[in-house]
Amino acid sequence: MKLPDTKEVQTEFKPKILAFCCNWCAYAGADLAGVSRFQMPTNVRVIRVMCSGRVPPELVIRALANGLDGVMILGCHPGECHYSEGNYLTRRRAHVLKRLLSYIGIEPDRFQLRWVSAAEGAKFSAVVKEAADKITALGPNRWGDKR
Amino acid sequence: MKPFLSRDNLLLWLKRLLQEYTVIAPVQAWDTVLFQPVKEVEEILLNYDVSALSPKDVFFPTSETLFTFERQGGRWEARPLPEIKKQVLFGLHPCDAHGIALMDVPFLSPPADLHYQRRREATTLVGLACSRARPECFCESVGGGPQDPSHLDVLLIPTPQGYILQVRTARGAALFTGFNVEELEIDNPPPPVTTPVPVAGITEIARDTFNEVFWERLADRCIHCNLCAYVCPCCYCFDIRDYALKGRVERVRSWESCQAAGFTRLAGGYDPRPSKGARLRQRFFHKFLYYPTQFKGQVKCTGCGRCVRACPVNIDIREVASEMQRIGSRVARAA
Amino acid sequence: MLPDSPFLPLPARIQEARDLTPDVKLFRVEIEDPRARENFRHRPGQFAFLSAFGMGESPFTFASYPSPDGVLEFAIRRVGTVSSALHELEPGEAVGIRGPFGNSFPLEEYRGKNIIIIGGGIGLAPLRPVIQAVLSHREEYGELLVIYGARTPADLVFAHEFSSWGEAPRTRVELTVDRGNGDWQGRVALVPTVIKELKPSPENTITITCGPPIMIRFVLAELKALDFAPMQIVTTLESKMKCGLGKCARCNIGEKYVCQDGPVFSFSEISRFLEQG
Amino acid sequence: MKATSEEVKTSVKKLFEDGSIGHFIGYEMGSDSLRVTPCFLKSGQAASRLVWNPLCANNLSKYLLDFGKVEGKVGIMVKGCDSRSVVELLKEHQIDRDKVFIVGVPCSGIVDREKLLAVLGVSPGEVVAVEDDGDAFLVTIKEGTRRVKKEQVLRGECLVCRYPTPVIYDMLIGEAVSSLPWVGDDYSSVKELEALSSEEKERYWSSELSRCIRCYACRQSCPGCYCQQCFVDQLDPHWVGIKIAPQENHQWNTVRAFHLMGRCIECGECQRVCPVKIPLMLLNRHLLREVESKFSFQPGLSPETPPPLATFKPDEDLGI
Repeated sequence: MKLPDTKEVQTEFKPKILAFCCNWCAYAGADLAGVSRFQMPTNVRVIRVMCSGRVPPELVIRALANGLDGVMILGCHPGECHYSEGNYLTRRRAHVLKRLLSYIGIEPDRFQLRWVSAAEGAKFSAVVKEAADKITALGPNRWGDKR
Repeated sequence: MKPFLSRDNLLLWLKRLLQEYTVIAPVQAWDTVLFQPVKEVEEILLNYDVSALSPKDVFFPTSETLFTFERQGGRWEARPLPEIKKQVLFGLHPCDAHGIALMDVPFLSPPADLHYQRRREATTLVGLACSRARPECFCESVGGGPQDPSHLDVLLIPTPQGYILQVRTARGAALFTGFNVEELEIDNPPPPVTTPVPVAGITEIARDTFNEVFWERLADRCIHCNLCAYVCPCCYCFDIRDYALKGRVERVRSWESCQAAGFTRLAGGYDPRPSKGARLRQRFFHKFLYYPTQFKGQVKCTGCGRCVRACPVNIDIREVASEMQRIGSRVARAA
Repeated sequence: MLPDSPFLPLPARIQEARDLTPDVKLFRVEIEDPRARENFRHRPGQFAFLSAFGMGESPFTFASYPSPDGVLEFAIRRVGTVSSALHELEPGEAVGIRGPFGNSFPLEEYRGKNIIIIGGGIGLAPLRPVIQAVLSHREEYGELLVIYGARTPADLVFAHEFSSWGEAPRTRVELTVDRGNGDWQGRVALVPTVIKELKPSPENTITITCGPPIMIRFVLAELKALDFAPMQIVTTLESKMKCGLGKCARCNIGEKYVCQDGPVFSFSEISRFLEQG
Repeated sequence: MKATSEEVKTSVKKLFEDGSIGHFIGYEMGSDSLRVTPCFLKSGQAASRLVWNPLCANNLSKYLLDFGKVEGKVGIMVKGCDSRSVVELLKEHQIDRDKVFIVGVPCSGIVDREKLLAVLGVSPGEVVAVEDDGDAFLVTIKEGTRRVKKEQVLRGECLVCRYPTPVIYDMLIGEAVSSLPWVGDDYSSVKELEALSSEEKERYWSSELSRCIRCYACRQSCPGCYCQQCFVDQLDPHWVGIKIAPQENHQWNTVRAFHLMGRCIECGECQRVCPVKIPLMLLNRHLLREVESKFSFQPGLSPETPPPLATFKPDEDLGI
């Protein structure tokens, strides 16, 4: 019995990923990535927020509970936040949320907080691509298949 | 001579049932007892005191989709309801069967609630008489009893040798076709005795206690946790809301408790029952006055004692009933 | 098989949605199936549940006397989730309707009597069917006095019909607002003060009141001061409802269920209510 | 337990008489000998109803929110854990410190009613009284008395309690209890669960949360949950629906745990009231351990230290 090539099996599963991008850095980085034609996974939906600090845990938890396979928050590098403290607070919140999610069975890679500045178009597409690959490897979100 | 089932025969009979019916029975869930569909007979608890929640959710589920509407040609068409497979609710005590009977009145009186009715018609009730009474039990004070078969298709009365079998309806008998039931000369074990609670005549005097400050003081400690309504075998208030999904709308009905903060709040924000005391009074008045008046029947309480066990601040319906009677007689004397 | 549950709404369509005030729209709703439309007979004072699919359903009183073409009218203020969802719908869109529910104004008993309609804000909508009933059988009733107030002139609903009501024989329309504005020439006063000013006589008269609870309380005081007997003071009460069928037991005021024993009550009944809503 | 009901009665009576309090929130015996219920006193004479025994499980501090507008001070009886929720309420400006007179009662363990009945093998009606007796509970039953080792019948939270003596009080009745002898490595059950694989953890919690009927009793009993409108009751945005399904149950229990992160003081009321006995403390204590190790913060110890998520250190490394 020919074992299906894991690559081929995986390509069928297209994870649905949400990326909250802060307006000042990550979103600008996304634009730059698009303008400079960096290759980007198509199954990542970007939502622009004014600051990474604007993303409440309820949004992340609701997305995962409704079957999304992964959620990312992309903010400015610490110290570069347009509102000076937004990303510091997000960093603590995201750390605890990631720990809580992994404690109840959501693999840590499904929720990622990354720093992308406005000038890092390449990093944006690299970060998003890396996340998409990791999430694809994890398979569908087990919370989702109970609907 | 009485129809009789030894313990092994009972298990044999239950195994047979499992092939044909979905069997819902009391099972151990972490360190509490709940009614759940069972896969093997061994899971069934045959000697439990009282379950955390009553089996009312077999007929009035914690939440159910009443309709699924689909958009067809600019109109919302309701899809036919999924079929309900025949099932057996096994091991409920007489007080829980009494609770179901109390819910039958509002739900089945015309225009009947189709969703409740379909489940009722698809389910056979096989009860288990109580061999022990907990201090909170007072079924005998509200027209029930530890061995009361009146709202059941079949009643099993546990004895040291096995189970006395009382088949009361055709639907109950249908469960035993082709199954040999022994006969035994045995008399019913003495039923456990429950502590009496002064519920008799409470409907007549309830009105006099309405404006008493007792309700506000009683509600001081109430934290409105909704448990009394959720664990009660005959509380049936519900909420209905829509779920908007892709091209599909689900109209969902779920449990709701009269103790919840927004229970009577209107869209504009006006709430005719804002105070804690008024909300708590509504619970006991619906049980002791409104339900008996609306349906000319007995009080809406089965004496199972779950609300006494569940209440985190020990608001005890037995004490409320005695206080209401005391106030009632005081008012009567004064009049 | 289609579920014949009492909770299943009849498919219907919004024929027209007209702004009466900044936050109130008049919806003309038509039931799709002609046969269902035929035997959907409602009486003034009754209500129905309107479904905004995807948001939910809410009870609304009929705002019109039954018309031959079977089109039903509802005046809905945008105040909650379902009413806001209905306000978003365009004419032609599908809604659901369930009913008619509740008792109705006993118009036969009012024959030959003078009728006083006292409305506050959106409260005029449930009373409009009574006005239309009286005007279409004018000779069967005595004097018709409509006392209607709203917060501001822009909040007066059915303003386009006041003149036609006023011109009908033996009919008077008294308008008032809590706060007037630039071009408002009419009275600026609260509805209860207008009653005190007009001093209607309780002789062979029925008063029907509907409005915010605070207004009903003060109107009741004024009418009692004018020696109106409780039997002569009728109102229609509002309560949070989910079924309309006397099943879900949540719309009760004391032992009365607003969805079945009401929503129309006379004050002789209300005064015996346990719970003063 | 050291302090006895008598000491509490006389102290509170004196507080009423010398005018230091106008109201008092305490415990009185309930509707049977194994139940205690909160009581609200307005006078010294009523102090005779007060009791202090190993059945006083309720955390009374949330009632302080109802006494915001009364004139005069409000007295309240607090155990070690309850006092920490008073600290949290002060830190979050929900109560005014000089309107509250805190009567601290050092605690050495509260009985779990069901465990006691199981260990004694008696029906509830036969138990007459339960008193503290050092390392065991002295239980008077109809036919005499029985001594039961505390560890066998203590509530889950008391088995891991590190703060038996109130951390804040205006008056302390009975000597302070520095630590409880049976408290060892108090995060063992949490570590056990943390060691499982994602799939096992998901299966465990999905099965536990499948029993949730969303009665929200955990919210109503928690001193940390006092929002005017809880996010589950919001219709716009409509976070959580009314369906009792994995989707909603996961959302409710996860967000509730997150909202208590760095605020939960382990009083265990949520797990005590849960009708279907979901191990909510196992969820809350994981976050407690996380906050303690990562931000070296423990909730409910001092009203001045800001909550962990409201502060930050610019250069802290959280692996992100």
